[in-house]
Amino acid sequence: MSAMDGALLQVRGLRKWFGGLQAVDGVDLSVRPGEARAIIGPNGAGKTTLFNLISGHLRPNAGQVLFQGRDITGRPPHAIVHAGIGRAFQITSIFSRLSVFESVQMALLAKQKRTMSFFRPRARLVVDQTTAILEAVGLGEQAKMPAGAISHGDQRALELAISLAANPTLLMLDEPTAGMSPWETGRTMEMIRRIAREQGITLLFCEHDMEVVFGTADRITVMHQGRVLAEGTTNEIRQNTAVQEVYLGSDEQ
Amino acid sequence: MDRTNSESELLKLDAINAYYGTSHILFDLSLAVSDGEVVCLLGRNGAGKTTTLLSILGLATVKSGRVWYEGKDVQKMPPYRMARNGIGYVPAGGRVFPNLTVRENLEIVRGAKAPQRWTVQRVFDLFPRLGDLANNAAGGLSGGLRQMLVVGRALMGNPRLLLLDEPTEGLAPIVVRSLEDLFLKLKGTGVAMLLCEQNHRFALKVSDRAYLIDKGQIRYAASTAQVRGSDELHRYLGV
Amino acid sequence: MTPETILVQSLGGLARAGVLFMLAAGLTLVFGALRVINFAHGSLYMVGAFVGATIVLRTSGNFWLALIAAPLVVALLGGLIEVSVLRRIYRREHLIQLLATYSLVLIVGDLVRLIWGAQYLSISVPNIFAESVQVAGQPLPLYNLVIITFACVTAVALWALFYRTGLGRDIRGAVSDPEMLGLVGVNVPALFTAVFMIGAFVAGLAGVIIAPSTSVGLGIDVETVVEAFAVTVIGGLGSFVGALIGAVIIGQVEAFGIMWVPRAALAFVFLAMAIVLGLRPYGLFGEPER
Amino acid sequence: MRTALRSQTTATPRSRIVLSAVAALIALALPLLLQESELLLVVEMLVLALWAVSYNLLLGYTGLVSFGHAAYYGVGAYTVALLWSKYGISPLIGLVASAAVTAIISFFTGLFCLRSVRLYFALLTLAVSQVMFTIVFEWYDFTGGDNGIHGIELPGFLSSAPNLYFFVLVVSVVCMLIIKAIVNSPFGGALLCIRENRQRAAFIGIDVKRYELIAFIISSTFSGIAGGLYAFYDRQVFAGLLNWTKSAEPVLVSLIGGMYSFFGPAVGAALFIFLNAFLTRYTTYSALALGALLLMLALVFPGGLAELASLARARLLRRGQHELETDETAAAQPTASERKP
Amino acid sequence: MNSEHRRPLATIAVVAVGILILGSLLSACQSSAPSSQSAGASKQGGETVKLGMATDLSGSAALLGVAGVNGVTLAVEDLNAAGGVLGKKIELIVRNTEGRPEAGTREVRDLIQREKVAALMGPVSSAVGLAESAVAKENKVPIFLHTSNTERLTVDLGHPYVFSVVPNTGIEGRAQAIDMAKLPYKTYYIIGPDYEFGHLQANAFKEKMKELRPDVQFVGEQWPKLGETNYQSFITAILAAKPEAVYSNLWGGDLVGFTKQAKGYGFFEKTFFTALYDVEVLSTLGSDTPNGVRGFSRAPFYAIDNPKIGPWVQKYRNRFGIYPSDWPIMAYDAVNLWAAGVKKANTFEADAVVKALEGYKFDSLRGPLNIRAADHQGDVASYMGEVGSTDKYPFPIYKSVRAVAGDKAWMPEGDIAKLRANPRQ
Repeated sequence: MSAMDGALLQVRGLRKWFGGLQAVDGVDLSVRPGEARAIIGPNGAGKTTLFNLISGHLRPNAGQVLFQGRDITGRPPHAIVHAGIGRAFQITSIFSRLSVFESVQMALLAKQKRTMSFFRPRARLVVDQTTAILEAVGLGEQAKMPAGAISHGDQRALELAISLAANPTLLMLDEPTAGMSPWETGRTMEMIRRIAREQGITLLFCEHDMEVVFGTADRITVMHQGRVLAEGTTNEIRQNTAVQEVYLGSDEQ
Repeated sequence: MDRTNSESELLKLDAINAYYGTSHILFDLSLAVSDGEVVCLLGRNGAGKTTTLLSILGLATVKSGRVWYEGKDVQKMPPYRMARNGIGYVPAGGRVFPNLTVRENLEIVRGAKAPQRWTVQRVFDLFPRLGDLANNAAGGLSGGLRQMLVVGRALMGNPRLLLLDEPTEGLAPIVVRSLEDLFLKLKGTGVAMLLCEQNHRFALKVSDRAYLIDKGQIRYAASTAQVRGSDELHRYLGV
Repeated sequence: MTPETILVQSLGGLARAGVLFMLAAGLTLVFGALRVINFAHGSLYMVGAFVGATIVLRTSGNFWLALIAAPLVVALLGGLIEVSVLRRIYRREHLIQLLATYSLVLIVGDLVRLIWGAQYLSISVPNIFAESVQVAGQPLPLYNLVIITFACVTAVALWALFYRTGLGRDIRGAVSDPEMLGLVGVNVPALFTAVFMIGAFVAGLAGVIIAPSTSVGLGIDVETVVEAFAVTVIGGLGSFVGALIGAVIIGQVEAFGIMWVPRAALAFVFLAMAIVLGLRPYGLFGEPER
Repeated sequence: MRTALRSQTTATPRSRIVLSAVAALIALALPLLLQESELLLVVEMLVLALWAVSYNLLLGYTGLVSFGHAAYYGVGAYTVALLWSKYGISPLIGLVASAAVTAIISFFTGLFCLRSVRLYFALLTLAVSQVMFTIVFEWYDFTGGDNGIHGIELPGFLSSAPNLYFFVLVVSVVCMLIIKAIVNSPFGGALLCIRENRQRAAFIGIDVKRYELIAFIISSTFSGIAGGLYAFYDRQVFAGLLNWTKSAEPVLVSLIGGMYSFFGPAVGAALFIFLNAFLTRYTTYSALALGALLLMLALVFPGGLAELASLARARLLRRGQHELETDETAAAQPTASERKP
Repeated sequence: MNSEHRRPLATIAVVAVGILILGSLLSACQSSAPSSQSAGASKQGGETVKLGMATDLSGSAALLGVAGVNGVTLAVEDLNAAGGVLGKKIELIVRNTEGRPEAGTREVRDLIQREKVAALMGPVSSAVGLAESAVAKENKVPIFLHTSNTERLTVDLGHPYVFSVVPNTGIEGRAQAIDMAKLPYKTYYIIGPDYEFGHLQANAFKEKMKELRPDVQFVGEQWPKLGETNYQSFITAILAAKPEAVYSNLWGGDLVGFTKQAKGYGFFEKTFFTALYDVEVLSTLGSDTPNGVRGFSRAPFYAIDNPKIGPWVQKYRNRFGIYPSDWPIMAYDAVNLWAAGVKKANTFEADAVVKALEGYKFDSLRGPLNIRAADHQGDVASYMGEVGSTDKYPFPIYKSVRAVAGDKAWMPEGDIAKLRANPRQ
């Protein structure tokens, strides 16, 4: 199957239900190479479930996920990583007792399929690449610290570094600035934009902070109750009354 | 420490810095609720509303600052003592005891001693539909009924102060309107409330004062009249 | 194999199931509410049997006093253990909890030896139960039926405790959401102590009940807890109904397994466990760990 | 902070070399210093140390709790004993075979047990190991039942205690170094990732189940070698080697020594054997003493001796740095203890 | 834990191992100066001679272990009161194996090499016994078995330094067959504890029975695990097979449990039953003892026909406040056998003692014993009888006591050589 209308990621009619709850209820999504796409929506809109379906953590009940024209629906997470989709998680998913350096180094080795090596000391492997990534995200100084002991903002940067180590074509970010101080938020988003630009990475992220969303995204997809409510440029979304209603509460008067 | 809180200040947060795990969530946050006053805390998802409530209840790590209730520092107080001292908590997402019946969810409460005590019957009078389902498992209730149940459960503790975490989330407009009436009625009985909300239309209708919170900091504090229609409201809540 | 044999064999299995259920109920209760795997549950059972037998021997046969007093002693011991040990490890990982309760097995085992010596004790079945009854033309020990009845009564009493009392309501609340329970004003630490004491009481009761039909000696703690543990796992940790069904399954598997493949008697319990977990990774009525 | 780091990285290798040399010297001198019974006690420590270190590859490095590792230890011991008693094969070849046999068996049992996760995985390993125990226990014609196989004859050069000691020393140290190399390899790093966060490990591209299975096999294989060495040490095997009470040993020993340090379990093993041998000499209530010790460990030092050691080290460091009295190092103080996981 | 953190731990580990080793080293230096290998019994200096005993003082066999230690203690006290052996006072060192063979190995090795004991008294469990015997053989120190009794100890794995004054599984099983061959029963069922003693002893019984009574059929076997508390299903399974007689070597607490549970099924009315009802079991069972059931045991004091036993029982009761079970009697004999050997050899030297005892006529509490040279087994009798209550003792005893002499039931010498060449494993 050829890549339709040049889309990098194509999601078609994706559905997922938990018991009786329709968490994702027929979502279509098309992300072009090189764009920065934000997914927003109130709590419970289905953003996280959608992410989990794309990255292989959950299997959809119906629908398809195509990446670079290839069907990756329901593949296991490690296969999807090797296909070129990286994912950065919220805070709890780092390797807290590994050092910052080791965390990124292991991600590099895993991506390069070099982890089935039993006797080479890993300390000397991919040192330069690791250092480069750590420098890029501003963690060069902290390389030896245990990942669990660095500040929250730095952990988010580490999370990003681990995802970047997979050399992804598409990077999915799950609330990249959650829990950050305003200063860290600015710094982090600037860094993400810069790296994505430099390495030609397509971004797909969900975020609550509207400053971040409107400052970073090229296009925005708004989800509500498991469906896509609207999609468009930042300006289009800002002026969409349906979106405003979802966010500010419907005015019955 | 200073006990200069005026008598009317029922709850006072004094420059608290709160953490959840290693992440710093609240930055020098201060707010106050007077006796019988309804105050809302407005902000988007992830702004720090829930952490504010958890800090009061001693469930988040507060590394600096103090929380005063009835003029006492409550940082070391075990949760059940807080409940028995009149703090009622309405958690987000209809956090009922799913494997207990509706009635048991109410009866399980050990609250404060108060002259006018709440009883199961009074709660059922307030929410007749709950009364109809008294012996059903709470886990099977719809979102709206769960919300009523957690409110009713908090009332069963005869609270002097209610902490509410997004009570309208996911509720149909008609249910939200009935909650509006309820809260206004409760306000009449002299219960103080700290109401965390994203739905400012609802919150501003029932509150005396409002705080706007964003990224763990109070950005704006004013009376409801001032807040309504202000630029800040749009900036911190809208799109 | 005649129908009579099947009936007799399954009744014997049911008596075993009764005792196993009484132990598994306590294990599963403690796991459900406190989230602790109490390896020392068998030790409580052993203490119950020793205290019960001692009371009977000292009072020249007062079984009824033992039936009340011994479980109370065990419940007190349980309370002591909860307050001094378990309370400090609720937030720790399972492995540390197991280490702590395993060390309690060692400690209690040696304390029992210190108090009672290596001697095994034996008490007689109380006179009114000492008869045999005729079932399908075969004499059966009446006391077996007493054990089965007692297990049923315990099951009903526990059910009533859970579903008909305020304490039971609180316990069920703790099973689903202990944090919220504290926030509605329930003294959760005290509740946990009570839960553990109830589990200990039932274990002590099982110890007294079993004493007349066997010898009370060192080693019955581990011998029994391993099987009770398997019952709990097969039923699904935390599930009361699971404990009941699991006990019946193990009781019957042992009863008929011994008949057909006597040499594999040691493995029945574990084979059953491996098969059930292989098919249902969380046991019959269990839920994934939270 | 930087100063502290630098001083660590430069000082440690030198002290390590010195310490390794001292340890090697002591190891070489032991047969001269100790009586045979004490030397054999050290042999016992080495065997358990190897077993514990291989077990800890699973427990401490992969985050998998197995309650049935005695099965592989026992199978290793029985492989040596049975090859000798049934086919007259030299125990030296038997030792190699014990690795192969446990590797094959653990492939199948691991495949089965890893269907479950966490607590239920642990319980499945227990169930499977008890079934294996029953087979060994009941198969009188082949395994000799509960009393097992006695009087295994070792090759002539191993008949003296010092030679046996050196043999076990070399085998166990080489095996531990291999495990250490695995721990430090990319594969070991992948295991650490799995231990820390299974889900995230999958999302950096690691096939978690496959790695867990391989770790299970490696761990079981070295446990098998440890069991084989036990047959060398005791010259007898018995069914109890596979029983669940035996399975508790590597778990206890790893927890005593500290499961997050590589040699922690080895130190725990030495202490465990030492306590076992000496407690029983002074009291018949050794279980009481051991229980009290374990309870204290669980309540006060859940990190085991390693935690104790790092606390002591932090204190030592603090004192040393006070003498330096530079503000920079003083400022770095709290991090040393904060870094404790 | 990060890499930076792990490194110092390795250092600490090395240091800790060093300290431990130094610790054991120091304790070694304390006890005595280094000496050459196999410094066994030969180098005795000073006023005392040491006797070692590593036995099961905790675990399922603890009761027997404690009783055995009582017997040994009494024997040592008696010998010392009489001036010791060869003028030397005996010092008894007791160790606990907790019923674990590996602990048996370790403790016995330590007793021999550090404590330099002149001889060893055996443990309870035969698994531990085999482990200890192997070390004794290696170090050439005599070991005297009084409770653990697998035939493999003296036969298959027998060696010059092992002696036994307990009826081994072969003697015991065959003796029962000899006595029971007179009974009319044709179908037998077997139930025994699932470990070596149970299996070997029952096998000896079966083989002898088949030899004496070719018409007897064995219709089934059950092997509950040692320490089992629930026998319901075993009992019903046996009854379903409708055997005329049931032969059992269940013992101790297990037998108590079995008996109590079987009673309710009318078991003892439906089938003939015999098992190891010793003083211990009978006094525990008390009124729960089935009347007329056939019991057998190794040394029931009231059944022994020897003038020495009466005063000895009195002495034992004065010392420990209880009636002696089988175990202290045999343990007492074991110590005295060793002392007799030393006296005859006029040295503590192991090889001389061994030589002195081969074919020795030993005057035991149970009467004269012949220590056979081929396997160092005493021709000890097995006792049996029908259980009934008595006024003389506070527990039921055997009525119509019979004893089968050891030399009628022990293994023919020819078979010993065969089994030594090709052991049962």
